[in-house]
Amino acid sequence: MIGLSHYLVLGTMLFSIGLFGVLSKRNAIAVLMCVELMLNAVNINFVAIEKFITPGTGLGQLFAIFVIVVAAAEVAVGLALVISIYRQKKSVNLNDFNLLKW
Amino acid sequence: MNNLPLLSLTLFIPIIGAIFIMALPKDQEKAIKYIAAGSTFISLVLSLIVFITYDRSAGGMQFIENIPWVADLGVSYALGVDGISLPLLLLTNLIGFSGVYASWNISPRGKEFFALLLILITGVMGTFVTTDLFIFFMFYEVVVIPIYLMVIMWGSTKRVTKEYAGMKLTIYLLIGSAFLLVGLIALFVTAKGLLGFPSMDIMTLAGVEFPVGFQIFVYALMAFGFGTLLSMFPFHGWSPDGYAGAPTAVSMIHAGVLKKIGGYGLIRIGLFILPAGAKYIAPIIVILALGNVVYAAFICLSQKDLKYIVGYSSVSHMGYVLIGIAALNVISINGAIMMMFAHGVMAALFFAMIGNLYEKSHTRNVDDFGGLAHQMPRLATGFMLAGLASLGLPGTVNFIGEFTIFVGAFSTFKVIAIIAITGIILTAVYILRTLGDVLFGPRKEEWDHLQDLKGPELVPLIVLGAAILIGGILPFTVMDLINSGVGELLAHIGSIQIGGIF
Amino acid sequence: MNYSLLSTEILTCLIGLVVLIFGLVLPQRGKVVVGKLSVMALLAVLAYAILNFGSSETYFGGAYLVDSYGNFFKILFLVAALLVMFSAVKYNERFEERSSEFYALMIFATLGMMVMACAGDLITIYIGLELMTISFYILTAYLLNDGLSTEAGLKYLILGAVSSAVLLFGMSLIYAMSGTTVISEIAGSMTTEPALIAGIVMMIAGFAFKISAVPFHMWAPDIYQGAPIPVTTYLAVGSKAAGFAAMARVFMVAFPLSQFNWSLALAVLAALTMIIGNLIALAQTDVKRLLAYSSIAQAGYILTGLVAANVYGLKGVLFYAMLYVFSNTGAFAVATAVEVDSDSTAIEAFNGLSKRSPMLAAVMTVCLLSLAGIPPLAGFVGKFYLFSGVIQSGYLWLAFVGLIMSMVSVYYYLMVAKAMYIGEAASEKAVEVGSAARFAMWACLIGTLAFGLYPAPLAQMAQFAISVFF
Amino acid sequence: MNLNDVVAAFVTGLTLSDVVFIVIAGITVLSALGVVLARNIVHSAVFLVITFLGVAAVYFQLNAGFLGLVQIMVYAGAISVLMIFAIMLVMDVEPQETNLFNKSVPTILTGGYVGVLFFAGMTGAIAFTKWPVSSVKAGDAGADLLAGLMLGKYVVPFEVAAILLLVAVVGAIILARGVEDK
Amino acid sequence: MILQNVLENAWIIPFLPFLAFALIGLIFHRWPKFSTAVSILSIAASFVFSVMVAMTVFSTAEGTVYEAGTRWLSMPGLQVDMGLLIDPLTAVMLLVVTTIALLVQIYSIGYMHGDPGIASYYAYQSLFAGSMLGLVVSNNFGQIFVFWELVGICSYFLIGFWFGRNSAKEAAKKAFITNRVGDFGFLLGILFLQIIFGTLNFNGLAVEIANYTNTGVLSMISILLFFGPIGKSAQFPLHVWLPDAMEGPTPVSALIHAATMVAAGVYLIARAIFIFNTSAEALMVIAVVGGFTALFAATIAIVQNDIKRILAFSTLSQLGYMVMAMGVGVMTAGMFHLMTHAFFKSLLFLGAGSVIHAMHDEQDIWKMGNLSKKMPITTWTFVIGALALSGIPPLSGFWSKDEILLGAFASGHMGLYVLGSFVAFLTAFYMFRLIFVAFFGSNTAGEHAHESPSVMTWPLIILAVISVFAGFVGSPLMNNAFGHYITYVGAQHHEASVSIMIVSAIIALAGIVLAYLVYQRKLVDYEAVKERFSGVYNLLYNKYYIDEFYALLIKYFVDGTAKVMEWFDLHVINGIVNGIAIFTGRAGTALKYTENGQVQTYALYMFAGIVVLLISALCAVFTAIA
Repeated sequence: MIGLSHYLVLGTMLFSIGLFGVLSKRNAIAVLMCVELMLNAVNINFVAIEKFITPGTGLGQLFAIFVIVVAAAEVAVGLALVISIYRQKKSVNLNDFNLLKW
Repeated sequence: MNNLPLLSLTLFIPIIGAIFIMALPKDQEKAIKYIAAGSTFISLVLSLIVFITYDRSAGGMQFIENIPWVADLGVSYALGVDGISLPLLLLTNLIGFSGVYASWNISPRGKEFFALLLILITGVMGTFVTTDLFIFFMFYEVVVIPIYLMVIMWGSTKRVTKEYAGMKLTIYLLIGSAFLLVGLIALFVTAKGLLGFPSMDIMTLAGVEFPVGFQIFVYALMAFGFGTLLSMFPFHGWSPDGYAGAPTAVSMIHAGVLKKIGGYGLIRIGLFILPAGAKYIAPIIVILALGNVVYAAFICLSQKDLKYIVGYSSVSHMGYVLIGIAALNVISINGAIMMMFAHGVMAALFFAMIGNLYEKSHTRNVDDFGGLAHQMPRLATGFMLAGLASLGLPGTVNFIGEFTIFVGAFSTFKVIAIIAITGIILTAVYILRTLGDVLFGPRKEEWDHLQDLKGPELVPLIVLGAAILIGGILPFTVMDLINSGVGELLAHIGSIQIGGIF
Repeated sequence: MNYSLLSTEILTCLIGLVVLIFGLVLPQRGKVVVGKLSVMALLAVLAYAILNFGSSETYFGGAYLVDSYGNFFKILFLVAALLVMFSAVKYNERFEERSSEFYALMIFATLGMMVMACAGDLITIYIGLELMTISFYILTAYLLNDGLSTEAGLKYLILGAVSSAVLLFGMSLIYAMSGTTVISEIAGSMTTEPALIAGIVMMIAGFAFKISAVPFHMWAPDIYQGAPIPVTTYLAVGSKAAGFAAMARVFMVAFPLSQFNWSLALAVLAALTMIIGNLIALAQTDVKRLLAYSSIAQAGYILTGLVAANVYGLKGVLFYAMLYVFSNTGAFAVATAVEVDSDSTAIEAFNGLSKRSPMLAAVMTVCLLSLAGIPPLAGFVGKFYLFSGVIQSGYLWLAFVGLIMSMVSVYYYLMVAKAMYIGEAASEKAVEVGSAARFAMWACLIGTLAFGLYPAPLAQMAQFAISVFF
Repeated sequence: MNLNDVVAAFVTGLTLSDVVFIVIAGITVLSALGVVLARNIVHSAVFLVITFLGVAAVYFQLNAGFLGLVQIMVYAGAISVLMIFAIMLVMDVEPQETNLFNKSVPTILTGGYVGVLFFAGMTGAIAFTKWPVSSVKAGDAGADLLAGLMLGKYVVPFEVAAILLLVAVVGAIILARGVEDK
Repeated sequence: MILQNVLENAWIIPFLPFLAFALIGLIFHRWPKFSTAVSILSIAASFVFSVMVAMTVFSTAEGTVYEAGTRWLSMPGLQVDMGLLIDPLTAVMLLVVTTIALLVQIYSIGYMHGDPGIASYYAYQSLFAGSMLGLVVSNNFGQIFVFWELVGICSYFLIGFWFGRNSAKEAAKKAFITNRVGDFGFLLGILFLQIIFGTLNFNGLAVEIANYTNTGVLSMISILLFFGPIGKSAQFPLHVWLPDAMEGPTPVSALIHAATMVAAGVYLIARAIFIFNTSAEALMVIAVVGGFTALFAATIAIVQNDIKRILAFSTLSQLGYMVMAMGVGVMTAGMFHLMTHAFFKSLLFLGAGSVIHAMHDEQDIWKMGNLSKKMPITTWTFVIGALALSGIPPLSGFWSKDEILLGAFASGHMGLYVLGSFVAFLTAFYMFRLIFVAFFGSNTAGEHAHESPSVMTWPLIILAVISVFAGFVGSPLMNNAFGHYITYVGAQHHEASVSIMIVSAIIALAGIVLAYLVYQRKLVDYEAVKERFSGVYNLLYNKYYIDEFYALLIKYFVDGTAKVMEWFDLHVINGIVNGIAIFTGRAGTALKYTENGQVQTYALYMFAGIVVLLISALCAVFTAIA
C-alpha cells in the first residue's frame, strides 16, 4: 500500500542523486542540473505531504510553485554566470575555477 | 566638599589633554609636550588634594560618584576611593607626570606618543578609582592596546624584536584577561541569580554569599588573570621582554602601576567578593610567589641588559606582593599595598634613569658602562636611589613594604617567609653588582660626551625620589591611609579566619 | 488592518524599481544622480522605520509580522545598506553604466532581508531569502571582466542553491510534522519524531550556510574575496544579520527547547566556528580574506547568543549584529578606500597608512579592535551580553572558547594595525577618500565608540525587540 | 509503519495506482541517475527532461494537476530549453567528454558515500516516523485555490517572487551580456 | 629649655648629623668648606649634647633611665616607634661615638685636603654618625634595624668613596653584601620576636621574656639575633669584609673600626643581653665564636705587611674579645673594652693614616722605617696606642682586657681564658713587630717623610691622652665604676684578682720583648722562619684562603644557579609560551588548506556536516525513544 513515506523516500532518493551529482560532476551546467534535481525532490515532498497531511489546503503546492519560480530564476542567473565565466576562461569545468583559495 | 567631582576630573583631564593634542598639528612639538605635562600635572595635583583631604578617621569609600550606566547589566559609572586604591591613584599620577618628562625628547611622532600616553594614564587611573566591576575591567583592557602601539612604534629591539615583545605582552595579558572575564561574567550571572537583580557594584557583590565551590573556581580564574598581569611565576614571561622592548614611559607606567592592577584586583575583587576562594587558593599562590622571589632574583644575577635586570627584579618584587596578599592578614595586606606603591615608584625611577642613559648612549649593556658617576653624578644619584630602594634599604619606602610583608607573612607561613626573605640577600647582590659595574670603577673616556641630567630630565628624579624618601622616612603618611582601607577589608571578610589552609 | 506599517518595505521596493527604470532611460551622468537620490530616499525610509520602531502588527494570519523584532532588523539593514552605499560611491565608478542597476540590486537585496526578518511563515522566509541571495549572486559577479568576481559568483550560486535545497527539505519535513508553515503555529505540534529532528537539523544547516558557520562556511572566504568590496561588506553584515534574524525567530518561536535540545548542536557549531574562523584568519595575508575569516568567527560569537536562547543571549545577538554593522563596515570602508587607491587589499597595501592618512588608520584600528572585543569599544559590550547569556544557560566551556579565541583574534587584527603604524609606506601621499566615504567612516567610528561607551540605548532597543519572544 | 512493512507491502497485493507509482518512480529515478552518470552533457539534458516529466507525472498522481502542468511548462519547457541553449553556447570539446566526473577520485567516493549516508539516514527517519496522516480525502486542489492563497495570505511572497524574477532577469541580462574588455 | 630637660631632647643628638647630611646633600655640596664646617659643627654640637646627657645620666648613683617614643610605623599588631632609650649604656656609647666621630672629622680636614669629593665625604660622615647615634638611642628592635642598615649603607659609600678604584668598588660591595647575610638572620630574629611577643620594644620584651619559658625558642631567637653582630662586628665566618674595608680613606677606617660600624654589633649584644642571658647555649655559641675570631685574626695579623691590614686584623681579634666577653657573661667588660678599644684603635688608625699621608700612600711596613725621627708625635702617640692595645698597665687597654680575661676565668671558661691570654701575647707581638719595623726600622725609605699638620696631630694627642686614662673609670682602683653603671640587667662583676692582672701584664710584655728581639735586635732571622714554615706562613698570609673560598662559592654556586635558571627561563618557560603560539599559527596554516578553491569540496564539507549532525541527532532521538 503506497503511502506518504514512499513518496518521501522517492524524494529523498532524487535528492541524494542530485546531491551526488553536485558533488561529483565536473561540468558547471551539469551541476546546475543536479541542483534542479534536488529542488524537484523537495517539491515532490511538498506535494505528497499536502496530499496526505493537509489535504485541500493547497499549502504544499503553493510552496512547490514558489520553489519552481525561484528555481527558474536561479537557473537563469546560473546559466548567465556560466556563460560569462566561459567567456573569460573558455571553460565550464569547475576544477578550473580555483583562483580563489586559501 | 564633595560637590566637585574630583575623581572624574582627575580621570578625564588627561583624556581632554589627549583630545587637544590630537587636534593640534604635528609640528607643534612644544605645545604638545606642554599640554601633556600640564594635564598630567593637574591630575597629579588633584589626586594629591584627594590624598590629603581624604578623611582617614572615617575610612571607607569617599569622593563617591555614581551615575547609572547600563541598567540591564547593573553597570553604573561609580567612582570612589578608599585606603586601598588611593595610594595607587596617587602613584599613577606621580608616574604619569614623570613619565611625560622622561619621554621629553621622544621623536618622531611625538603627537601620537603623548596622546597614547595620556590615554594610557587615564586607563590605569580608571581601574583604581572605579567601584564598578564592569568599568574596572573596561579600563583595565583599555590600556593594553595603546601599550602595543607604543611598543612597536617607539620601542627598542635588543634581545628580542620590539614587535615580538609587544605582541607577546599584549596577547599574554589578553589571554589572562580572557580567563578573568569568564570569571567576572560567571560572578555577575550567579550574583544576578542570588540577588534577583543585576549588579556590578563591587560592594553589592561583596555582600553576596557565593557558594564556596564557586568562589574557589572564580578566584582561581582571577588568580590566573590577575596573576598574569602581576607576572606571577610561571606566567611572568611577558614582563622582562615587554619592558625591554617598550619605550621608557611605557616601561615606567607598566612596571610602575599597570602591574599593580593585578594585585589591586586580587585584593579589591578577589578578597572582597570571594574570601573563601582566596583562602583556599592562597597556598598555591604563595608557592608560585616563592618562585617569583627567588627564581627571578637568581635570573637577575645573570642578566647584562639593564632593562632585563629591572624587569626580572620587578618580577621578583611582585613575589613579595603576592605573598602579602596570600598571607591574608591585616599586616601582610597592608604590606602588599605598600609594596605595590613602593615598587611602583622605584621601578619607575629605575626605568626613567635607564631610559635616559639609553637615549644618550644607545646601549643598555652593563659591560659597556663603568664609572659613569664620574660623568653623570645626578644620573648616578638617581640610579643609586632606585637601587637602594630596590634592595629595601630603610629610609626608602620599599623597606616599609617589605618589612611589613615579612611580619605579616611570617605569622602565617614561617618556612616560606624565611625562604622569601633570602631574597633580600640576592637582591642586594645583583643590585650592587649592577650599580657598581655601571656607575663606579675607573672613568671610561668613551662616555665623556654624555650629558648629565638637566632641565626636564630631572623631573622624574625629583618627583619619584621625593616620593621614595618621604614614604620611607615618614611611613605613616601612607601606611595609616592603607590601614584604614585594609581595616575595612578585613572587617568585611572577618567571617573567614585569617590564614591560608594548613 | 493598518497596512501603513508595511510602507517601509513598499517604499524600499519602489525605490528599487524607480532606480531600475531611471537607470534604463537616463544617460550616464544621470545614473550617478539616481544613485545619490536613491541613497537619500533610503535615508528617509530609515527615518520612517526608526519612527515606527515601536509599532507592531500581524498580517495575513501570521504570514508576515511587523513587530519590534522585525523593525529592529529593518533598521539594521537600512543602516548597513546606507553605510555600504556611502562608502562605495568612489568604488562604484568602475561599474560605469551598470552602476544604477547596482544600486537597484542592493536595494532589492535589502528588501529580501527585510522580508526575512519580518516573515512569520516558512514560505515568506524562503522567498525573502532567495530574493536576497539571488541579488547577491548577481552582485558578487558584478565585476564582469574580473575572473575572481565571476568565479565567486558561480561558486556562491552553486553552493547557495544547494543550501537552499537543504533548507527546503528541512522545511518540508517541518511542514509535514506540523501541517502548517506558519511559525507561530508550528510550536504547538512539536514532538520528537525522527523526521522532525531531521527537519530541524536540515534547517540548522540551511541557516548555518547563510550565517557561514563551520562547516558551512567554506563559501564565505572565496566569495568575500572575489566579490566587489561593497558587496562583500553587505554580504558580511547584511546577509549574515538577515540569516540570524530569520533563524532566531524560527528557533525561538517554532522549536521550544524542551522538545529537542538544538542549542547543543548550535553550541558545537558555534565553538567550531569561533575556533576555525580565528585560526585560519591567523594565516591570512590579504585583508579582505582576513576579514572574511574574521567575519566567520564573528558569526560564531553571535551564534553563542542563540545557543544561550535567553534574554541576555538574544539581546546579545541583536546588539552584536548592530554593532557588527558599524565595526565591520568601518573596516571594510577603509579597505575599500585602500583598494581604490592601490588596487590591492594585501596587508602590504596598508603599510604606513597611519602616516599617509591617520584618520583611516584610526578608523581601521578602532573597528578591528571592536571586532576583537576590546573595551571601551562596542564589541566588548556585545560579547559581554552574549557570554553572560551563554554562562547563564550553563555553557561555561563555550564562554571559555569564545573569549580565548577572541583574544587570539587580537593577534591578526594587530597585524593589520602593525602594518599601518610601522610599515614603510610605498607612497607618502594621502589616500584620497570621497566625502561620502569619509562620512561613512566617521559614522562607523562614532557608532563603534558610542555603543561601547554608552550602550544603554541600543541595549534597550534590543531588549524591546526581543520582548516578542519572552 | 516501518521499513519491514514497506517491504511487506510490496510482496502482498499491489493496487493499480501502486504499480503506476512504482513505474513512474522507477523511470524518474533511473533518468535522474542518467543525468548524473551520462558522459555527454546533451544526454544529461535529455535525461533531465525525462526526470522532470516523471516528477510531473508524480504530481498528477497526487491529484496536483495544476502543479503538474506548471512543472511541465516551466521545467520541461523553459528551463530545459535554457539549459540546452547554454550547453550549445559553451560546447567546444568532443561531446563525449563534456560531462565527465570530477578529477579527484576521493571527492567522488566521499561524495557518493555522503549521498548514501544521507539517503540511509533520511530513509530511516522517514520510516520510523509516525506521520500525522489526515483521513480527509480531498480532490484536486485547483488553480483557484492556489490563486486565492497567492493573492490572499501569501500575497507578500507572491509580490516578492515577482521582484525576484525581475531581479533575476535583469541580472541574467547584465551577466550574460558582459562588457567589452578594455 | 633644652638644658633643663636634656633627656627629653636627646633626639637632637642623632638628628643634627642627619640635618647636616641633608643640608650638605641639598644645598652646600657646591662649597666644600661650608660642607666641612656644617658637618663638624653638627657633630660637635652632638658631642656637647652627649656630654650633657652623660652628666645627667650619671648624676644619680645607679644612673637614670629615660624612655620615650613617637609612632612611626603602626598598624594593628605591628608597631615600630622612633624612640629614645637613654640609660648609662646609651650614654657611654653616645660619648664614645660623638668623641671619635668629632676627632675623625677634624683629622679629616687635613687628611682629605684637596680631595675633589670633600663635600660628599662629609655628607657621608654625617650620615654615618647620625645613623650610628640613632642606633644607639633606639628603644626597639625595629628602629635598631633601620639604623643598622643605614650604618651599613654609609659604610658602603665611605669604603667605596674613591669609587674610581675597582678595589674600592669591590670592597664596598663586599662589605654591604656580607652584612646583608648577617642581617638576614638578624631580621628573622626580629620577626620571631614580633610574632611571639607582639612587641619590639626592649622594655616590653624584657617583661614578656621574663615570663616566657620555652628556652628552645629563645636560644633560636638569640642565635638568629647574633647573626647581626656576626656581620656587623665581623665575627668569624663573616669577617671577610673588614680587612678590605680599608680601601676607604684612612679616617673612615678609624671611624668604622673604632666607633661606628663594628661597635654596633657589640652594642646590640649588650642592648639585647637580657635575651641572650636567657639561653646558655646561645651564650656559649657567642663566646666560642668570639674567642675563635680573636685567635684566628691575631694569627693572621702576625704575618701581614700592610700597616692598615695589621690594624684591621687586630680589630677583628679585639672584637672577638668583646663578643667573647658578652658570651662569658661579663657584658660590662665587653662594653668597657669596646670603649677603650675605640679610643686606642682610632688613635692607631689615625696614626697610621698620618704615616701613610706622610709616605704618600705607602702602606707596606717594610717600605717604611725609622719614622720616629721624622714624625715624633705620630710615632709616640702610635706607641701609646700600641701599648694600650697590648694591654700594658696602666694604660686603658690593660684594664678592659683584664676585665674580660677575669670574667672568662671567674665564670669557669678556662679554655677561653687561656685562649684569650695567648691572643694577648700575639697582639703585643704583632703590634710591636709593626712598630719596630715601621717606626724604628733601619730602612731609610722614610727619609723624606715629615710630620703631619697640627689639625691631624692634635686629634692623635687627644686620643693618646684618653687612651692612657680612659681605663681607670673601669679599673678596680675606682672599684669598677664603669661596670656598675653600665649594668643593664643586674651587676655582672667579678672580684678583681691581682694574679690574673700580673699574668696578663707579663704575657703582654713577653710579646713585646719577643718582637723587639726578632725585629729590632734581629736575633732570629725571621726570613728563615718564613722559609721554614712557608706552608703555615702562606696559609696565614692568605687569611686561611677564606675569601678565595667565598669567591668560589659565589662563582660556582650562586652564579651557576643563576645561569641554570636563566636557561630554564629562556628555553623552558618562554619555550612553552612560544611553542603554544607557534602551534596555533601552524594549525591555522594547516586548516587554511582545506579551502582548496574547489567548490565541490566545499559542498562536500557542507553535506558531511549535515550528515554528521543528522545521524548524531537521530541516534540521540532513537536512544531517547528506545
